[in-house]
Amino acid sequence: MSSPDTKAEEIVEDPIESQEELIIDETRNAFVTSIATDLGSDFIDSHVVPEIDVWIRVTQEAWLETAKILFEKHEMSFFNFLSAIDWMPSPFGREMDAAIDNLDDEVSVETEMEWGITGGEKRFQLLARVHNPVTNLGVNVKADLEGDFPEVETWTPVYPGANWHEREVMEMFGISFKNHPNMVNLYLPTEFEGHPLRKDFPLLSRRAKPWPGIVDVELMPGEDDDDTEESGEET
Amino acid sequence: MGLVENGKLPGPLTKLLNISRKYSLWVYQWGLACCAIEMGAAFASPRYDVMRLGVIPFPASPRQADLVVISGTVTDKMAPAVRRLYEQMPEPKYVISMGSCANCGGPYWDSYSVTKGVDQIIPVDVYVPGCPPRPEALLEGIVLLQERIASEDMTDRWNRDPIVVT
Amino acid sequence: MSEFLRNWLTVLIFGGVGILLVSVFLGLGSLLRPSRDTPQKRINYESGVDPQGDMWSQANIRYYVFALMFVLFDVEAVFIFPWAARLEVYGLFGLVEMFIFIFILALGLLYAWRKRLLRWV
Amino acid sequence: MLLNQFLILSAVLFCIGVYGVLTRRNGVMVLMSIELILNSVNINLVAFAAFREAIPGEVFALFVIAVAAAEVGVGLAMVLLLYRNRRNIDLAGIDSMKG
Amino acid sequence: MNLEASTQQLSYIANQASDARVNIELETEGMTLNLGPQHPATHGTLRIIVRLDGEQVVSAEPVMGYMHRGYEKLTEVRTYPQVTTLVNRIDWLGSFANEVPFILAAERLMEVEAPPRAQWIRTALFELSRIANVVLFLGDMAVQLGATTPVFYAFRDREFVLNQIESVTGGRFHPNFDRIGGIKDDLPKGWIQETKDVLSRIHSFCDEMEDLVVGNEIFQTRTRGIGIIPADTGLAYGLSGANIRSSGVDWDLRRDGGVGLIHDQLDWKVWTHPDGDSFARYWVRLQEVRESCKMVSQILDGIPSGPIMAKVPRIIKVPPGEAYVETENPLGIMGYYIISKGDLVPYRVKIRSASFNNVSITPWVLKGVYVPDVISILASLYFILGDIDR
Amino acid sequence: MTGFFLSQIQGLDPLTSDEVLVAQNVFFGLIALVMILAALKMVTTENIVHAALYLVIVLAGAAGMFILLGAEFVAVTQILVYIGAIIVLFLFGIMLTKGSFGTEEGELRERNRMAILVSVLIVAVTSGSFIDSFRDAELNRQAPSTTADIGDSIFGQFIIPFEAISVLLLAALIGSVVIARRDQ
Amino acid sequence: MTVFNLAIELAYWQQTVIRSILGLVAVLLPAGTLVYLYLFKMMSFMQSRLGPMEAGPYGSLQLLAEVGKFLQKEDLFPRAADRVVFKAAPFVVLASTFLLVLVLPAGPDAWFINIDTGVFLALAVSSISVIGILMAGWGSASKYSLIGGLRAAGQLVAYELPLVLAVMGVVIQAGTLNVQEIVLAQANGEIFGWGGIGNPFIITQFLGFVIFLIAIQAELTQPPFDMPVAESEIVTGYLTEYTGMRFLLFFIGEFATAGIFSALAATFFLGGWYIPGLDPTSNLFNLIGPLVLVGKMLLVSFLIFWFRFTYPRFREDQLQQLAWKVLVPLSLLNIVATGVLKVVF
Repeated sequence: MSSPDTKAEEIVEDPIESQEELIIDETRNAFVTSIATDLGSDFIDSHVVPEIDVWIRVTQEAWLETAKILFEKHEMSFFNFLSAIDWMPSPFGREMDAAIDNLDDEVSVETEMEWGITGGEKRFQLLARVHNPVTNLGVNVKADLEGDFPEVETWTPVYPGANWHEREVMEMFGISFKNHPNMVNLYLPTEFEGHPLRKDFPLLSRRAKPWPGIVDVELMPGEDDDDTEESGEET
Repeated sequence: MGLVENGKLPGPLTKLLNISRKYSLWVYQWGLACCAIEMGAAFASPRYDVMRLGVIPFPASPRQADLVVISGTVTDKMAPAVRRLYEQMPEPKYVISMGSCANCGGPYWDSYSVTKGVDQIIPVDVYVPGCPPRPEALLEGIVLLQERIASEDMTDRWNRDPIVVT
Repeated sequence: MSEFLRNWLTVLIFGGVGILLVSVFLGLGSLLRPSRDTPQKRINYESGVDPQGDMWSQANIRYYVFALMFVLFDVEAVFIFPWAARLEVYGLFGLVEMFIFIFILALGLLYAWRKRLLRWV
Repeated sequence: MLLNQFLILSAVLFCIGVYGVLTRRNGVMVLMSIELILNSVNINLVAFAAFREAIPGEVFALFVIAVAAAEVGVGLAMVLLLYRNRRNIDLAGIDSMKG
Repeated sequence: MNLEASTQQLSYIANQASDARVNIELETEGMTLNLGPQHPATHGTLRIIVRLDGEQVVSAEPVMGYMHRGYEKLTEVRTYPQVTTLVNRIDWLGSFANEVPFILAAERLMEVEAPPRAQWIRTALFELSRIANVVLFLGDMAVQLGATTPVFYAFRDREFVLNQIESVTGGRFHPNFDRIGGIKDDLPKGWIQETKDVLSRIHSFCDEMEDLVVGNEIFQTRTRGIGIIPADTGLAYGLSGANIRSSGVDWDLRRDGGVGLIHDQLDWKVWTHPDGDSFARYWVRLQEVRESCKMVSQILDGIPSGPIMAKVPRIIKVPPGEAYVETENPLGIMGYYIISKGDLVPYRVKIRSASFNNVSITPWVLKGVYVPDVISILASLYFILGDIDR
Repeated sequence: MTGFFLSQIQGLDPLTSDEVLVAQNVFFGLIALVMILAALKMVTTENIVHAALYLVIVLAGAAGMFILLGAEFVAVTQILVYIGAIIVLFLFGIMLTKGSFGTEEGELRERNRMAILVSVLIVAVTSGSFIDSFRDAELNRQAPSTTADIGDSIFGQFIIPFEAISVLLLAALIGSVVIARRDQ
Repeated sequence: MTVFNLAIELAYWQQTVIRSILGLVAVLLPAGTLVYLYLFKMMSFMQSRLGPMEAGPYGSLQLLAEVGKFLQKEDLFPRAADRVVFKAAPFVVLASTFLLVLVLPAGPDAWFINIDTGVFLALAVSSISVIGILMAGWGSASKYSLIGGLRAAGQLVAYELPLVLAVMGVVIQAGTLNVQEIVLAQANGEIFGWGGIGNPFIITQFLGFVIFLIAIQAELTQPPFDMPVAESEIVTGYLTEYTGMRFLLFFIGEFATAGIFSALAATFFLGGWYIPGLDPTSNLFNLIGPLVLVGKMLLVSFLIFWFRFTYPRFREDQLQQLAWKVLVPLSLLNIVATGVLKVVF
């Protein structure tokens, strides 16, 4: 059988070690430049963590186009995952949070939307990751989606593996995909109402019965400070 | 006719029948979640070897099973199938609820898709706590069930009100 | 003749004993067993969901071909048995006759083989 | 035992077979009725063999069984062909299928 | 349970009854066969609706969600240390391995690094949980193909691995041992020697399987050439782990990923197989168990001394940011995409689980095979329901 | 009837031929009754699988008849080939042509009457002629035929038909394979 | 020995009653022995477990518990099922088993029937169970059952043929179809003029023995030929819908048939009730013959169960190919070779 030696040489070094100095990541920067040129005005933003990871953000219209470029030009043949993010702050404030009985004074109900490292301005952001198994370069692709029940092109023609991921996103976030072969619920019963991963989906059990939260243990002298999570199972 | 049912059997015979039920518990081979592996360990691992106790893990169809171990999380999507599994087993049948999830929802007590306890849909004879319970705990549960079967009054069992799930 | 018929009467009786055994077991069972009939119980088992589609659906045509070949070779076997039991008497002549018989049928097997019927297509 | 017992039994079976062939339109049923007829013939053959204390009758019965096996094989194959082309095995409509 | 919740509960159950009747329209001559949710072949509760023509599969449609427990939502209401309790239960056979990428992602956001000893112990446990996981596969695949005995040997020898995991972590099944910035405890006394004995047991188990299963002619005829997945198709569906390596793709995150574990300091080999069939998947996994044993014994010999926890605050708040970390878990690539807003709880956690992608190829790969091969292929793809349904 | 059972209770020694005769007649009556009933059910039942199972009963009855006639080899052949093989072939054939389990009503009534008429006519004519020609012809076989007898007959007198059978079987195999092939 | 002489001078009805009782024993005893000894104990030992231990010493009363339990189980049949066919199937299967046990001789005078066509009858009745299985599969109106029934029937007919043809070599050598005479031929036979151990046909018919073993393995639907009841594919095949007593009867039938087939193999190839060094006509064999036969039966069924616990299962088409491409040609070859040798020597 084949051996690991046949592998291409450009494997990145241990990222954690190289994180100390400020290094310029040639590969990723080149990649970002290349894809920005290809996409033109549809390319919005990018973020590179040197030697570790790269994010790009494209417009909703160029979503499928991006996949094609990534697949064909950059040989990102490995489909990793596809998901979405709901940036809207939970309308329930901290009620749903585990920390409800452990509020520090600075924690307050947030009202403003706040986006991740590549920014954004819409409620939903689509997030996908593809990978090139040869050069071992992975890229996170994001796109802002318009509206409360957005619709976007499907990736299945390029990555057949996106099929189930898109179904999952559909049922979890209510984002539908154009031209998807089988747009039905994946996990939940068809009659399930609501989209659980939206921030405004309430966990009813929690409302009925408050979460015991972190049991704030007084530290014994000399005790390690890592045993604060024992309360998960006893309900 | 069901002589067992109307309790017209002489005592020693009832005892005999109870004992034979006790030592011949065919258990349905089906696991739900994490606990299924511990159940599998109890069934298949030479260290635990549940067959010693006369629990025979042969049947793959509920039609031949006497005992079902609900081992793991029951989700709302799964619940009708679990219910049907129970329905399709022939009487007399026993249920062991294994693990926190099957008992009460366990770590998923606040999930939107998990049934909080299998006893909401089917009657349970023995609860085995743990997340997951060790195989020894399941063995303990089976032994408890066997003790219960050995001294069971079938007439009482048959004439008990059926558990209604609306 | 009477010895012969008695032997076969025994055959009949044994068939009867078999059926009797089943009946006795089932009878005993029906004395003891409970009956708690619910509609769900009477639904076919199909991995815990409602049965879908036609229960008695079409079988694979392969089965027919194999059964057909079995029938024909079975008939062959019927003719081999008396030959086998009396081979000493028939000697070389019987041997040759049977070889021709087996050979012709083996041709059938060969035909099916060559036509790739023995594969599961 | 009388020879006639067997002959009449076989006649009755034969007629039931004929009735089946005439009334049933299902191809498989027709074949089964033919089996019935062949069986009645066999009973006849063996009865005569016993009557004459001669073996050839029995050997002929064996041959009839062999022929029946071949007949069923081919007959069922034809029924299958019919079924594949027409999705039923109703022989009544077969005359409409010319060529 | 209050009224609202119980009404919701009951309506789910009622709705589900109708959902169980999911019928794929297409009333052809064929037969629709349900494998699952109560079916021994589906490792639990996967349901596969296969449409048959005779015994040949015309189309196969997996229906999942019978084990969907809502991890991604629940992580949003658990603090970071509490999340490990949950994610333990995703791939329940190699529980410890589930914690590692999550902890690594959180560490990356917090910009802490576990001390070397912790990393070594982590890697040892990571590989032990791989052994515990894949050993069971080696037996289970045989039992799916009808050989009853190997699974008993698998359970027998797996017990010893679990013992070792238990004696370090205290949890036989769901250790919940990894911490942000290190691990919970140090190794107990005598553990290293015991583990070496266990490893030799596992080695002999592998040899046994090589004889009993791989060397068996019937096993070979049942698996060779069955369920062939070409490399590009596999990649496009996102197959990972041994599934893709047995299609000839030489890609292993333990070697190529370069995150937080110390695989790059060990001497081992990535096995691939050019065939991409069920047999290759079994064979590659068998070799990987051996490689894992090799790795663990090297770790046992070279484990450095030092602290096991980095300096982290008692109440963990992760700084705002996004991070994605994936590791080569027993089932394939498992990754966590964590979005933090600086709270006690993650804002969003996307769990990229291996089996979900691995199983998503089933409609493609099952087309045109025979019913017995469905079993062989499903078994060789090796999925765990919790890992699919999360 | 009682005579028959009494005859069974007596000792091991060979029965007198009268006793054998009584026993044979009793069994003949029983088997014939079962056969005719099963045959009637077979041609009238609407479920083809049931029909095939009734055919099994008829065939088993025929085997019994062969035994009564002392033709052991033919009887066992009947079981092996007919019950063990041809019925299985029938059952496969039925399951291959599903959807035909239904009823076949319609304009059958007319044909039904005709068929009954024809059948009864044939029974009447043949039975009449049988009774006329064989009247009280006794079957008085003393010993059952043996396998050796059958073999000697086949490999002596009937060697050509025997070889012809092999050709017939080959032809049937090839013919039905050609007909039933899926792809063409 | 007078007892035995007496026994054979009983009236027919007395003999028949005795035979029926012995027949019941001959069916149920092997079934029970095989289930307990092999299915429970040997399997467990091979899998480094203990097997049933609690019910009685070493779990020896386990079988009684099983019967007692199954007696109390509810009797169900699916609404869609064909009731009559569904209920009649176990009768057919068990009747086939009982007819099969008939031909086994257990001593010079200890036989159930002694007919001219014994071998032929055994093979004929063994094929009746196919109908029972098809009835079970079709009558259940369940897909798993139907597929299982069809698979079982396809498999049983495919392996019936090697079974029949493999015995042919024995018949040629013994020159008779009578089972008792086959045993005597082995007892009185000589190997190149040396009659020390008789001539058990396994020596000359080793190929036939192997084919016969493979064929009975398949006839019994034991692994590696257990596709009809493959639980990881079609749940329990044609048994899927059977509950309680009816299931147990199928179970008994399966294991009783296993025992009887093993005994047949022992009779055809290993000398049956005979052990070398004793006079085969001696009355002693009426006493020890059954024990010898059971011993040999256990030996052969050990092989069957050993394979059962060791091998994975074939696929349906591989099974058919094995039957038609390997076993049938080989057994035809065996017939030809045996015939030639018989005529030449």
